[in-house]
Amino acid sequence: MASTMTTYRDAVRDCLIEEIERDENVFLIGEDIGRYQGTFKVTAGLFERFGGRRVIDTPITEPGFTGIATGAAMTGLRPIVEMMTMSFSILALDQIINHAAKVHYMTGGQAKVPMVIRGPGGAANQLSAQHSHSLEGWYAHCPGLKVVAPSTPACAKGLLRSAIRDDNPVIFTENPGLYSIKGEVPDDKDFTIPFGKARIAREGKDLTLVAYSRMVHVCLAAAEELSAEGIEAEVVDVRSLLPLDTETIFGSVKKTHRVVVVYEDWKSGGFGAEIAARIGEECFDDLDAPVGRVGGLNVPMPYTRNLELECIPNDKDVLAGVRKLG
Amino acid sequence: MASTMTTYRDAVRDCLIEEIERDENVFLIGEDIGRYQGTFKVTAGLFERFGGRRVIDTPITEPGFTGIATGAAMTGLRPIVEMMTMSFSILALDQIINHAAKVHYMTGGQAKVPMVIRGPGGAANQLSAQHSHSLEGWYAHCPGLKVVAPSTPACAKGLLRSAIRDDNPVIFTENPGLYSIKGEVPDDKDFTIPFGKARIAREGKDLTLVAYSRMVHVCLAAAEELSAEGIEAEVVDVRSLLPLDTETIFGSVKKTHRVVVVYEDWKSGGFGAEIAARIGEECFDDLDAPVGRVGGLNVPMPYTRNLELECIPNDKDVLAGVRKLG
Amino acid sequence: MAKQAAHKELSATPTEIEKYYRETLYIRHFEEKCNIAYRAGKAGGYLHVYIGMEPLVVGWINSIKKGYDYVITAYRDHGHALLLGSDPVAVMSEIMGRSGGMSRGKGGSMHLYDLEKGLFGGWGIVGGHTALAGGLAFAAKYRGEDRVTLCYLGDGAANAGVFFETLNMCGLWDLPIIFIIENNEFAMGTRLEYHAADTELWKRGEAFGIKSERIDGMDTLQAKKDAERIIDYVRKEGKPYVVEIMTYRFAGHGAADNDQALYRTPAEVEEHRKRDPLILLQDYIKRNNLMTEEKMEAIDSEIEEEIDRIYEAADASPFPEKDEVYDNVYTDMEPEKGH
Amino acid sequence: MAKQAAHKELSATPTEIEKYYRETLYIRHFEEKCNIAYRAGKAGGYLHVYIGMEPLVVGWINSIKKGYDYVITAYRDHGHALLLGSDPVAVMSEIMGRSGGMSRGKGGSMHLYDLEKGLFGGWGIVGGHTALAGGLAFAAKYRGEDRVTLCYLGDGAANAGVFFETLNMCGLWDLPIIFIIENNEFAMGTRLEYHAADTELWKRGEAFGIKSERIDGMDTLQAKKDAERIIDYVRKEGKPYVVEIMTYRFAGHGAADNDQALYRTPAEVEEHRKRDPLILLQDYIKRNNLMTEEKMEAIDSEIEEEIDRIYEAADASPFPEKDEVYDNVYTDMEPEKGH
Ligand SMILES: Cc1ncc(C[n+]2csc(CCOP(=O)(O)OP(=O)(O)O)c2C)c(N)n1
Ligand SMILES: Cc1ncc(C[n+]2csc(CCOP(=O)(O)OP(=O)(O)O)c2C)c(N)n1
Ligand SMILES: [Mg+2]
Ligand SMILES: [Mg+2]
Repeated sequence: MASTMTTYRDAVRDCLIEEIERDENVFLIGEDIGRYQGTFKVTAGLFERFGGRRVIDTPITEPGFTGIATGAAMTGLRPIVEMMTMSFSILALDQIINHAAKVHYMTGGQAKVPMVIRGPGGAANQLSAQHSHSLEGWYAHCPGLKVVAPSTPACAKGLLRSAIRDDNPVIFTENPGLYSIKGEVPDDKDFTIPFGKARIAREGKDLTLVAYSRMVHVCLAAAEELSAEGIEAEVVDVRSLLPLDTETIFGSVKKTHRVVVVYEDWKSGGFGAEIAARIGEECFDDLDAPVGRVGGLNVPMPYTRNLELECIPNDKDVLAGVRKLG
Repeated sequence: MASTMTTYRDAVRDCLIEEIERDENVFLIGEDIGRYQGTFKVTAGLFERFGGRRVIDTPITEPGFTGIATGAAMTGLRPIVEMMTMSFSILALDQIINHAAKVHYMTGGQAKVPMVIRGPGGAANQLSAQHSHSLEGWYAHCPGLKVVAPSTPACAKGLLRSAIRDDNPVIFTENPGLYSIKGEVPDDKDFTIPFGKARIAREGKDLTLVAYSRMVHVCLAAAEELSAEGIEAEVVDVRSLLPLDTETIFGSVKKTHRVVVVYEDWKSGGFGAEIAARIGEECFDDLDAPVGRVGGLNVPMPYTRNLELECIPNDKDVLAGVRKLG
Repeated sequence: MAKQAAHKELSATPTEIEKYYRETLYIRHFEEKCNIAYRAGKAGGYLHVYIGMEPLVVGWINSIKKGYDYVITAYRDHGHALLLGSDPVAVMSEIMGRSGGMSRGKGGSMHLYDLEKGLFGGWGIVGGHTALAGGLAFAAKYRGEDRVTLCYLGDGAANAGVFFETLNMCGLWDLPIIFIIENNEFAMGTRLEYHAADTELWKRGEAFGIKSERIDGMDTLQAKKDAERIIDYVRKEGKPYVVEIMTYRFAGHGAADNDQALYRTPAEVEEHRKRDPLILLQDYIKRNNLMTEEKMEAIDSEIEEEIDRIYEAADASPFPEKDEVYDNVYTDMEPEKGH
Repeated sequence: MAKQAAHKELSATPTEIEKYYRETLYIRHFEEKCNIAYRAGKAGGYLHVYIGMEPLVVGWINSIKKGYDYVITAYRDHGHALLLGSDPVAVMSEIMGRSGGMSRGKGGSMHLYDLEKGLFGGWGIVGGHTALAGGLAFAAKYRGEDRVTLCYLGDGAANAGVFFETLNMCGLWDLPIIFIIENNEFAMGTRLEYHAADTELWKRGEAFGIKSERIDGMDTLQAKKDAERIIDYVRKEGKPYVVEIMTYRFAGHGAADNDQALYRTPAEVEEHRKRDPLILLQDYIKRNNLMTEEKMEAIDSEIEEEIDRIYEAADASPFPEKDEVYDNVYTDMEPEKGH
């Protein structure tokens, strides 16, 4: 299958372009995504290319424009909402989880909300406490939503296309640290990756590392260091938190008997706890050690760089988590 | 210590009265809590008794009045915010987790937010999908907040007083199903229960049931049924989710070697997952069976009663969870 | 003379008048039946009736293109569904949580939806639906259709932040929507004066350059005329409109509101009763002798009996099957099952 | 003649004028230094300067009771801290993330706080702080104090729902607060016309019965006069006020905004430069020959050097210790530690 070396940013952008061209019902809406090209430039050139009908700049009103997108979706349009950063989606949570996620159920199936909410989640670089949230765990707790967090350009494109073509509201979290990474991305304009299918990012027999989004790369780095010590870690890229591919996760754990779940979100109460709890329930007899977890520090994100770096898990923290298994 | 038989509702109400009288800085703010006496009548008579300066009716603006309370708290006042139902606090989440919970950190300790946010959390009776949320798990995920969920009148009074006198924002979740239960409550106007101390609601040697709020009573009922079969379950009433008293929880598990965590919130991603994950990590060698979980069904709350009852865990569901441990 | 005067006053044909009279009675009896059902334990949760506010639907929903235009409101939504032509048995069944309900019992009284008839809910979060309404109007404009969206909201909801955010975008983007503020003078137990800094809520539209006005909502015929005028403007101009309609809530906030003395006096209610929409209609009919007393009473009991039949039919509908609890969470998959 | 004209025009004493001139220069040079620090990698994250908007703090903060009245704003907050009397080295240190910072490096440029001086932030969620501001004013009234709260917000923030919710409660409860809408014509890359249905933002206060007006924000002396008048009114009447101040953002949105061509032309900026507050002040001083060219330049370089010293002092401050990461999460306990 023909493919092209592409950045994560362009993989997302290309998919947006292809789907806008493919389906008249698809449009983009968000803050500074048009004339300003998007704060992270993911929508660069799209306003010029498709005009203000398909690429809509909004006032700074996350609850308002998320609700407007939801209402439009209820009539069959397919809005793609950009949150300038996922942190701001907190303001729209009521619209997202109480309206968009529930109306299909409350209507007994009459209404559908084919909407994607996308944007960078997690810490960037010194954006401080109010701009550095990882919210995918909260969303993955809400029935009615689907939640994906791709780690590579190819996954980003394949999962975004699935999200845009999905008839349910989908939370698509990118990560500021991933936009510039490169990878081969299939050219096929219908290339999709189904939800609920995890990816083995690295094969290994001694230990399993479970992660999603940018933490997959942190785990891969840690795996290389472990390999130097003769420990072969398997890295499972969850990709989709809701639905969650427990089959692949459990399969790896049953093979390696030791596992550490890694996530950037605050450790306590993060979605990694759910993954760990499920492994503990279903793989009890296969585990040679407790299910380990490595998460972000339980503090608001500090501004100054040295403290910020303390908060975000890195390869050394993953290694420490592995060592703790004993 | 002298005590009086009191309902959960009056325990909360009495504490509000005592603290309003004790501290000039304490005031109540919320929707229909004054002239209308509060939808669940927790503030009955307080407007007449203390007037509109101490008991404030607000417009329907959760973000606005929560922010106003937070700003007032930053000057040293001690607001007690009533959410008519905790479900509506979703609208104020940005104010709560991004402002109230973080300002102490962002100011490097300059600002304090001595505020309590209280109200009924969880399902009542056919209030449907938008009014039946259990949000304590989300709050317990946020550094800067403290989160308590008392199950008895005495706990409600002792923990609420601690919350009001605490210099940090505290989420105090009640439960619609608990307001009318009765129990002995100490008369002492300074009776407090410290945060981070779980309570052994029932002693047992064969199995541990971990729960909070109304689910403690569901577990106690299940424990009685188990007892009839000769299985003595210990019921740990967590009481405070953040800080969490893992010492007591682990202590019980190390004694019984089998545990089921029970919570009303959606099972997947609920705070029970965090509790289960911690037990799995710290009690690995003490467990004779996987850490079991019993949670609410992963669906928006349906209106009709028979389906609603399907969603909320009851004693039979707890028994089923216990049996699954094998 | 009288005839002439009558003729002058007459602003609708006798057939129309009879239609409005029947529809008003229909809603009135339906809502009374709902309250009875609630007290009988046949309906649960929160249930809010439209008694006294009928002209807001009789006047307005009769002025739109039913099934083409969009209608959305909060939880006080029975009248909207009935006038849009939803099957009344399905409406009552939903309120009673039965499988014959519009949402098979999953929504209940607060969450009535009939998308085919143009009813987009039925929402429980005060103010939250106003943004969705903006989205309905946005979609009509996006598709180049001349659909008008009617968004009903209460006086209390008119304080919610998301409403203002939506007003701004509707004004900014010229969306064809009418925000109907049902000013019934109370937000639950809180009187208008205690929740709104300026009690003239229509002004809130003006701040966004939106045509806005306040009108009376007790006189059905007047409501109809205003509705036609405003809907026509919005459809032609493709611009938003804010209309504050002065009405009154004769019932309690909801069926569970059992102490109205906390926020109003019987005298106040009596005063407003003088302009009860049903009474105004009856007076009008008599004044212009459009019907005999006998016929009016006959219609009344005819409708009352019809509502009884609807109730019986709804009550005969079974509750949903237990395993339906997992249906409709997603369009294409099931959630993780079990406790 | 010229003298008299000058005298007529003169609305502040020479000492005052010199003070404003020095403060304007101080902020101007401080902000330029911040941009330099940012480009040098000495400051990170988002950093937003006040260049061109100085009269909004020089005119207003000099008109309040410093340390008694409350001031709160968003992330464009350096000027507010400096004029309230915060230690400039602590301000610069915070911007550079050092332990000498007001928040020991935990807040950064967007989150400056100095509660003792009456500065309550420094907030990053657009519009979010307006509700907190209402709370500050609420507290003053609750305690029966005559403190006034100044709440600054941008034109873009004036669209946020929580702002309207707060306006309503401030009007409803007569809270002593002034909402200063810094209308610099842009919300990041979005021009006023593209984000506000009615670009006269002051009208948004009127809908809530709040005294509201729009004034010029480039002429420092005019700003001072308006500030005195309005602050005096609010302190005496104990009522809220909305003032929309027309200003202009000469710098990019933030230090990271490197392509202003996306939303404005150099010509537009040049046009506004004619009314650059610093230039207006300089012209005024010359016109009324209050200082010699030499003195003006001397002051300029004196301040520039002072800013350099401040920068050096801040740069000498160490970064916080690693374990401080756990401090200040709670007043009385530590969070769960470790990864
Ligand atoms: C966000 C939110 N807050 C509070 C409530 C509880 N509540 C339900 S109805 C209501 C009063 C609404 O009054 P109004 O908007 O005037 O509508 P009316 O009931 O008069 O038709 C309140 C406070 C809610 N449903 N949603
Ligand atoms: C809720 C929220 N949405 C989006 C942003 C990103 N953002 C930061 S500043 C800004 C523009 C604000 O413009 P304005 O209020 O006019 O203030 P100015 O920058 O002009 O001073 C935006 C969109 C944010 N910080 N918070
Ligand atoms: Mg009302
Ligand atoms: Mg601006």
